Parts: sequence; structure tokens; C-alpha cells
Amino acid sequence: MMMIPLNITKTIHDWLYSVMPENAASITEMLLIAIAYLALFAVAGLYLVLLERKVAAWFQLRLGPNRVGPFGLFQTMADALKLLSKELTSTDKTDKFLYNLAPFFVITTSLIALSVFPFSKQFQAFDINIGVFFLIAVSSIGVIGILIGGWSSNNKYAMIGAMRSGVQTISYELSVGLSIITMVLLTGTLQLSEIIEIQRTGGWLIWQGHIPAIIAFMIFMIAGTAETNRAPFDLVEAESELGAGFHTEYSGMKFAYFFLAEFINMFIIASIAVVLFFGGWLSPFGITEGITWFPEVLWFLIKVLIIIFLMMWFRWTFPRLRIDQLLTLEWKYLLPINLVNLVVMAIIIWLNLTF
Amino acid sequence: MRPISYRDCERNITLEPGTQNMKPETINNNFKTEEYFVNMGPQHPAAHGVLRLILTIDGEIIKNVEPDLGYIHRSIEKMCERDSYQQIVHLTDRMDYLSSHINNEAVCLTVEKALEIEVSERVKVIRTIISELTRIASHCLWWGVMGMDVGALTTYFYGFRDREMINDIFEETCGARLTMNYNIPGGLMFDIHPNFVKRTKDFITHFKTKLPEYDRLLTGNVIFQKRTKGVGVLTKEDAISFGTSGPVARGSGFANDVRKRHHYSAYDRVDFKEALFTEGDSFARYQVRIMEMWEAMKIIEQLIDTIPEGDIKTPTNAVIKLPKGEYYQRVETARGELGVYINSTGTKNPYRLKFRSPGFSNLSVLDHITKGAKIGDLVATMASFDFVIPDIDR
Amino acid sequence: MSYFSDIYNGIKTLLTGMSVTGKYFIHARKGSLTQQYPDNRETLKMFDRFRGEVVMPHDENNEHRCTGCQKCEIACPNGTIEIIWDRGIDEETGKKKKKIDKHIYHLGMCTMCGLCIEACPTDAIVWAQNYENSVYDRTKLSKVLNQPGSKVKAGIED
Amino acid sequence: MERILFYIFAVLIVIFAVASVSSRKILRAVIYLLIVLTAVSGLYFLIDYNFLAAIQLTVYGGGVIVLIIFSVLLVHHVELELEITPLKTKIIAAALVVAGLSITLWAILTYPFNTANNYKSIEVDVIGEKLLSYGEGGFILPFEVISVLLFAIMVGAIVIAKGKKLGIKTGEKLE
Repeated sequence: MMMIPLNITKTIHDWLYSVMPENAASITEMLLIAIAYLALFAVAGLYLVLLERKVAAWFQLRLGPNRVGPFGLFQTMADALKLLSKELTSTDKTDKFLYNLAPFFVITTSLIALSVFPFSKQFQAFDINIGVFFLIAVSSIGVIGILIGGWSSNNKYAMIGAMRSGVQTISYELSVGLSIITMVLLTGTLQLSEIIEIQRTGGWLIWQGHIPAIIAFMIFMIAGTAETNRAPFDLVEAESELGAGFHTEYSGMKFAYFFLAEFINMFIIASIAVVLFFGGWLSPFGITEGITWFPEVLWFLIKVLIIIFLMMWFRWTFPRLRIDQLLTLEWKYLLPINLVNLVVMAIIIWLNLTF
Repeated sequence: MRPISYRDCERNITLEPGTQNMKPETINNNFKTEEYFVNMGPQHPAAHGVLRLILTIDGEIIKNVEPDLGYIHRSIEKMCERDSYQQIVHLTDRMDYLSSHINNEAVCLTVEKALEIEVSERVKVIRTIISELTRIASHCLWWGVMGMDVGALTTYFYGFRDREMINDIFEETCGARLTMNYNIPGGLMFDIHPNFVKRTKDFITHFKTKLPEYDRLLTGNVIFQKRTKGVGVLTKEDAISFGTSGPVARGSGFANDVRKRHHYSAYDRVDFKEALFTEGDSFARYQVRIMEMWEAMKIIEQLIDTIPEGDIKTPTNAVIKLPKGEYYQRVETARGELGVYINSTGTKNPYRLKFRSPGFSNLSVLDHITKGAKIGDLVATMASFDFVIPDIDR
Repeated sequence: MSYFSDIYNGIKTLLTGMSVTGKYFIHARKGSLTQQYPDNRETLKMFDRFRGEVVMPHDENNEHRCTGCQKCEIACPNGTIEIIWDRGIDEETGKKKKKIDKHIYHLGMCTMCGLCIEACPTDAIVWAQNYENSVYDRTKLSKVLNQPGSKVKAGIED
Repeated sequence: MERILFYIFAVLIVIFAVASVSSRKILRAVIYLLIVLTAVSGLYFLIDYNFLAAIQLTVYGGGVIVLIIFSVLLVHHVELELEITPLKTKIIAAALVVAGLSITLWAILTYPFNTANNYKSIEVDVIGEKLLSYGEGGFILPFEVISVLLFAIMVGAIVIAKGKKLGIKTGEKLE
């Protein structure tokens, strides 16, 4: 297992190994990294929630949260505190074990997926040689949390939501996977850090792969939005149909986990898009190429935020699809286009038409 | 199929269609599916108010819809029997609160018809303008809610933005935004505010730029069209036999606009088209309402510059006593035909007062046209019906 | 071929919708509809005719215009107004005369229909533009409209 | 370090495997099974068989378990519990398990394992070439056979799902 610590944490790494036996130091280091990631992305998730609320407000001619802290910056913190202090209720005759397991399941899988992203050259916890495939694998498990959460709530709305979620995620995983494979065909590697290295010389992949890459990006955005259960694919929690869908019966922090997981999933999808299509932490046209002190992670975050903004724009503009239309879109439109696109990409690489 | 009782819902017993007893279904199929009950409402985000729908669902498919009313029943008709004719008017604000002015007008017109008093031209024109403004306001809200029900939350705020302008006009003239109670038998409570004409014109110019935006945002949207086209189809025959009215009936090609066919107030002198679509699906009902907003603006434009001078109220006795007899008057609210039936015995209170509310008849169609549809379709259909639950329950 | 034109049209309509919301996003600061309510108390002014609550104006001599004719009480559909009156002897003429003791107004029952104000022959009660009517105790909603020690303005009765 | 992790995974696998077969609530059993499969993939990660681990997660965690959960959701209510197995069946099952376990253990304990010295993780392109090669060590034949099998399964699924409509065509009586 390869661990690439941050430059700043190099000293901590050395210090840990100097004072402790090797095993203990390694375990401590893992724990430290895990806690750092947890804290970082809990905060990131909270601020994504705030961003969503602000963006929604601006789309809807409102002001958005602006009471807690300057510009409402601490609003979601306050919400999280409120949710922490709330009672954890459940319905009668739930399957208590599964009911309590589900939110942790959802949040854990999304946090695991975060570990493989190269946020900058050195900021990557787990540089695995099958990075992209690992992402698909982990994200395919996340749905189980929703399924068992919906089933064990002993609520019919939650049940319908869970069933819809299962159908939706299984179908759209195919499109996400295929559009990722299209790009993998271009790069010839599954390792995320290598994918970015390729883009350093040849330009961003969406430029290298031109037409099929753009189609793959569009399909990835659609399928990714569906994968995260966001509007216009939010049938899982369609509030006008099912109340709140699979998390109807959850309260307090367990609900907050579901909520946070949705936003972290959105972050993951945006991150995949950024790594696969927009050069990850690379600056556009190599502006900050030679500057050593410049935090490359900033470029990554800016790109991710733009993609997330796009998804929010979708959410606050479009009506929701119906369940059969959702499946029609996947199986009659996205999948065939995707397969053709894959072949086109192969031909383009074969004829060396990439830029 | 025997009707579903509450106990059935509690015990979650499956009722087989077409069978009287509880014998297990013998479907010649590998997969036996089980129907189950879901309560949609009375506190459901899709039901605009406290409507309870008992759904029998097979997976996503709806087998039966049974509306259960009474959660907001305030016995307005009975209260009317206790009140004097002036006092009845303000109760009607609370029925269909989105077209409160038109409800008031209906009662006033009935009383005026019974007393055989003729209100001045000025009153007629003002009533017509405010009625049409009310219609636009109601449809604005409906548009926002329609979008919200099919999942586009932003429409709600755009609809409200334009509705607020109309509410401001009402507030300036009548003193209230929603329950205006501006009509009294014999005319209006007081004259319009001096700013009324200017504000109304401002609104019309504003709204003419915003209504095409509605089309761009929602009407043209491919997802919205997929969600509404061919969903909840109501044929013309059914529309007539179920007694539907308003945009629901006109979406099915049943031309029954009261304003056109039974003139009242100043509708006889204005030129407007009756919005009529023949598809009968949710999208047709949607289009009817969008077109009605255009037509309402046309009506206001024709009248706003030429409000005639005249008395604002025709004097009546302080205690109105209707002559013995039965009186009926219908008007077109934003939801359809509202009929007011007064049975008077010559006293100062009505012996019996009955409101034929549009929502109640329209609701009766719901089960008929959503059978076999999906839950999402039910929500879209309900949104296109534009229910106001106090209007159904009264 | 309709397969591809469907896709094209679909994407086109979606982008049109996004352009509408996008336009409002850019103009979000200017076009915001929200009023920051408790902050704008000073500038928030109701319209003249706004029906906030029923009040009885008194002039500087602590005189009101209510004769106690009870027309408002009769006109009210909800029993919102209660008038407790008495017959007192007028100092000038020596005749017995109706005089209000308390003009009680139950705001909690009022539907703001305005019939009482329409019915009042002497314009003794009018609408106030007060819009902050919520209280912690329901009994506070019952108000006595005439101030203590007030009397009818001379020359109103006739 | 790796030893500790291995034992953690091993204990997890054993505990949840037992829990999975002894649980009376069916969805819980499925979740225990999921934990077992995930722990197995953890073992693969431990020995740097990353691709295999990810396959394990995708196919078993994301595919098989989701499908099982799905079918459980369709037929089971949250309160339903499985019946208690009769004693006779239990004894037979236990005997079979003991027999199988002893054979496996015997095989493992007597086989002369070589200690692996190669810590290099296998690249994906190597796996890809192996999968599609028909030379020695190639997997093209099983690959194709599985494809055909999956195709047959898909056709079967469609036929079953369309059962009602086929029935109408053949004139069977349907409710």
C-alpha cells in the first residue's frame, strides 16, 4: 500500500517513525490521514450544502442564508449542530440494526471513494494502479446503504424510494462506467495520477479526444447526476411524490449523514469529471506550471466547483423525470450512444486523430 | 370491488379487483404481485392542502385512487344559513382562496339578481378587471406549483414574483392581499385606489415580458412535455359526464366558459377567445391556463382605459331580505364554474345556500383518469387540475 | 431520423430553460424579491387601506366618535365586537342617552372583512395599518378600543 | 502490519459468514454476506491484487448483493423472519460443513506453498491482454463462453418479464 504524504506532513511522518515502532507508527499515520480526510470532507460537505442553498437562492431570486455569520457562512455549521442535538427517532418495527447501519454505509462508501483522488501532485492518499476502476467499484456499493435504509424504515414511501434508487443506480452505473472507459481508452491507464500526467503534455483530455470526449463528458454529466440522485433524476427522494423518499424516517445526525453523503457524492462525480476531462490539478494552459509555491489543489477545487455549479444549475432548472422515462433515457439513448461513442473513440485513436 | 374502509388500510389487506371476497388471486402468471395501500396526504407535499388520497398501488402503478375529504371542512354552507347576506360574502373568500374576489362576486351577483338591482357600469367594469387579475394571480401560483410538482422548484418563485405584484394592487385597493372581501351586494365596498389603473398597466407590461419566459422555462422543456403529454387523458365525453368545468373541461375540448356563454358583469362587451384544447391530457390543461393568462391580459387591456364613471354602490337596505324563491348564479373562477344557489324564505338569512364548487366535480375525475398510471403521473395530473382543497371541502 | 432530432430538440429546450435561470442567477443581486423583514421595519410602510386591526381614533381631548349604536356589533359575522353600554344622563340636555362603557374588540376572531367599518355611521372605528399582531397570550388579543375616561365627541349623535 | 490486517479480515470473514447463515432476518443475512465479500476484497488489496479486489467489489458487492437485496425487497416485509430449520436438517448440514472443512483444511495444510517473493502488483494491461489472448494461458474461450451464458440469461429474463403479454397472444386466460 502506497502512502504519499503531503510535504508538510513529511516531518510528522518522520517524527512518528522515530518515536514509535514501525507498525504502530504506520497505524497512527493511517489514522491521522483518515481523521484529516474525515474532517476535511465533513467541512467541504457542509460548505457544499451552503453553496447549494446560496446558488438555489440566486436562481430563485432570493437571498439565501445570510443570518449566521458573515454572508451566512456558518449557517450549515449551525444546522449540523442542531441536527446533532436532535433525537434519533425511528418507526415502529424497524429492523434496528440495518436501520442504523444504512447512513454509515452511505457516508463510508462516499468517503472511501475520496481517498483515491489526486487533489494535487502530492495530495493523494491512495494512488492505486486501478484508480478509476476502484471508484466504480466503491460507488457501486453506495446504493446498498440506500436500499437497506429504505427497506428497514418500515415505510412504504421509503420502500418505493429505495426501489427506485436501486433501479436508477444499477442502470446509470453502466453509463458512467462506459463513458469512463471511453476516456480510459484514450489514456491507456487506470491510474488517476498517470491520467493527469498524460494531460500535462497533450492538453486536457476533452481537448485530446475532441468529439467523442465531449460526447462522453455530456453522458458522464447526465449519468453522474443520476448516480448521485440529484434533480432531474431525484426520483429517489422526489418530495412531491414520496415525501422524502428513502430517508423519510431518518432524523437528526442519521439524516445528516444521508444529506452529507449526497453532497460528497456530487463532489466525487465532479472530481472524476475533472480528472478525466479537465486535467485534474493542472492549470489551464500551464499558467502556474513553473511556480512552485502555488497550491495546485486550488485549480482542482475551482474546476470541481464549476462542475458542481453546473449540476446545481441542472437541479434548479429542470423538472423531474418519471421512472420509466428515466430508464428509457438510459437504455434507449445513453447506452447506445455510449457504445457507438466507444467505437468512435477507438477508431480515432487507431487512426491517430487525437490532438 | 368493494369500497376500501379505513380498517382495511390499517390492516393492509389486499383487495382483488373484481372479487367480492378475499379469495387469493389466481393469476395465471409466474409472478404474483401484491397491491398495497399508500396514503397520499393529508400532509403530503404534493397535495396542495389537506387532501387525503388512498392509493392502491401495485409497485409504481396506481390501481385505484380514492379521495378522502373532510380534513378542512368548516361547514361554510351551514354558516351561511346563520349569516346575513352581507356577511356571507366574506365566508366565500375562504373557499377558493386563490380566486376569492370571483367567489365574492358570485354571491353578490346572486343577491343582486334576487333583489333585481342593477349595479352601475363602473362597478361591473371594476369587478371584471379585478376578476381577471385574480385569475392571473391564481394561474401564476398554479404555474409555480405545477413546476414544483413535476420537480422544477424554481418556477415556484418566478410564479410568486408576478403574483406578488397583483397582490400589491389588491392590497392597495382592497386592503387585503388574499381574502379581499371587496364586493358587497349592490356594488363595491369603496372606490378603487387612484393608483389602481397605473399599477395594473405596469403589471400588464411587466407580465407580457414574463409570460414568454414561462414558456421558455417550462412549457418548451422536453422533460416537462414528456411528463405531461399523454398523461391523465380525459376524454370530452368523460369531461361532460363527470361535470367538470373550467380549464379541466376546456383542456378536453368541452367549451363551457361561463364568461362566454352566460355573460355576467362586463364580459359581454369585451372581446376574448375561449381557451380550448382538445387533447385532454395534462399538457392541454396546462396550455389552457397559459392561454387564459394571455386572454385575461387582453380583457384587462380593453377595460382599463375606459372605466366609466358611476356610483360605486347601489343602495340596499341595511338588512337585506331576499324575496321568497330560489336563485342561482354561476361565474367562472380560476378553477371552473362556481354556482351559488340560494333558497330564500323571505327572511334575512338564506334558508339553504349551496355552492357548486368546481374543484369537487373536477376531483371526481381523478380516479377515472389516473388508473394504470404511475405515481409521478398522478402528481402531474393533480398539479394540472389545480386543486384548492378548501374549495373541494368548503 | 426522429431519434436524433429528438435528442437535438431535447437538448435545445433544456439549454433554453437553463438560459432563463442563468439570466436570473447573474442578476440575482438586483432582482432579489426577498424583503429582510425585521430589519426593514422602519422603511416598511403598509398601504393606506391595509386592514391590520380595528382601532378607534381619539382626538387630543380624549374624545371618540362612537355613540354605542351597536351597528358594528350586528354587522360583524364572527362576534368580534362586543359593546358594553349604559344609559347615562346627558349633562346639557338632561335626557337619558346611550353611552359606551367598553368597546371590546377580539382581534383573535376578526377576519378583517371590514363590514363593521362599512356599517359605522359615525366613522368611529377605522383600520389601522399595524401588521404585527402576534402575541404570546391569547387574552391579549381582546382589546378595549375606547380609552379609559374617554367620551363621545359632542354633536356626533345627531 | 500486514499480518495484523490479515487476521482482522480473517476474523471478520469467519464471524460474518457464520452470522450470515444463522441470521433469521433475510436482509441482515445478505448484509453479513456483503461484509464477508468486502473483507475478502480487503484480503486481495492486502496482497496487492488490486484488480481482483476491485472486481470482487464491483461484481459481488455492487452486482450480486444489490440484486439479492432487490429480490428481498420485492418479496419480504421488514417484519418477516425465516423459519427455524428442523434439527435433522441442522445436523446433516453441520456434518456436511465439518466434512467439507476438514477436506479443505487437510488440503491446505498438506500442500507445500511457496512463499511469494514478487511484490509487484499486476498491471491492468497485462490482465487485458491475457483475457483476450488465445495462446497459452489465454482466457478468450471462458470469456466467450461466459458472454454467451450472460446473453442467454438476458434473453431468459426478458422472456420472463414479458410473460403476461406472451400469454395474451397464446390466448391463455388472464386476470
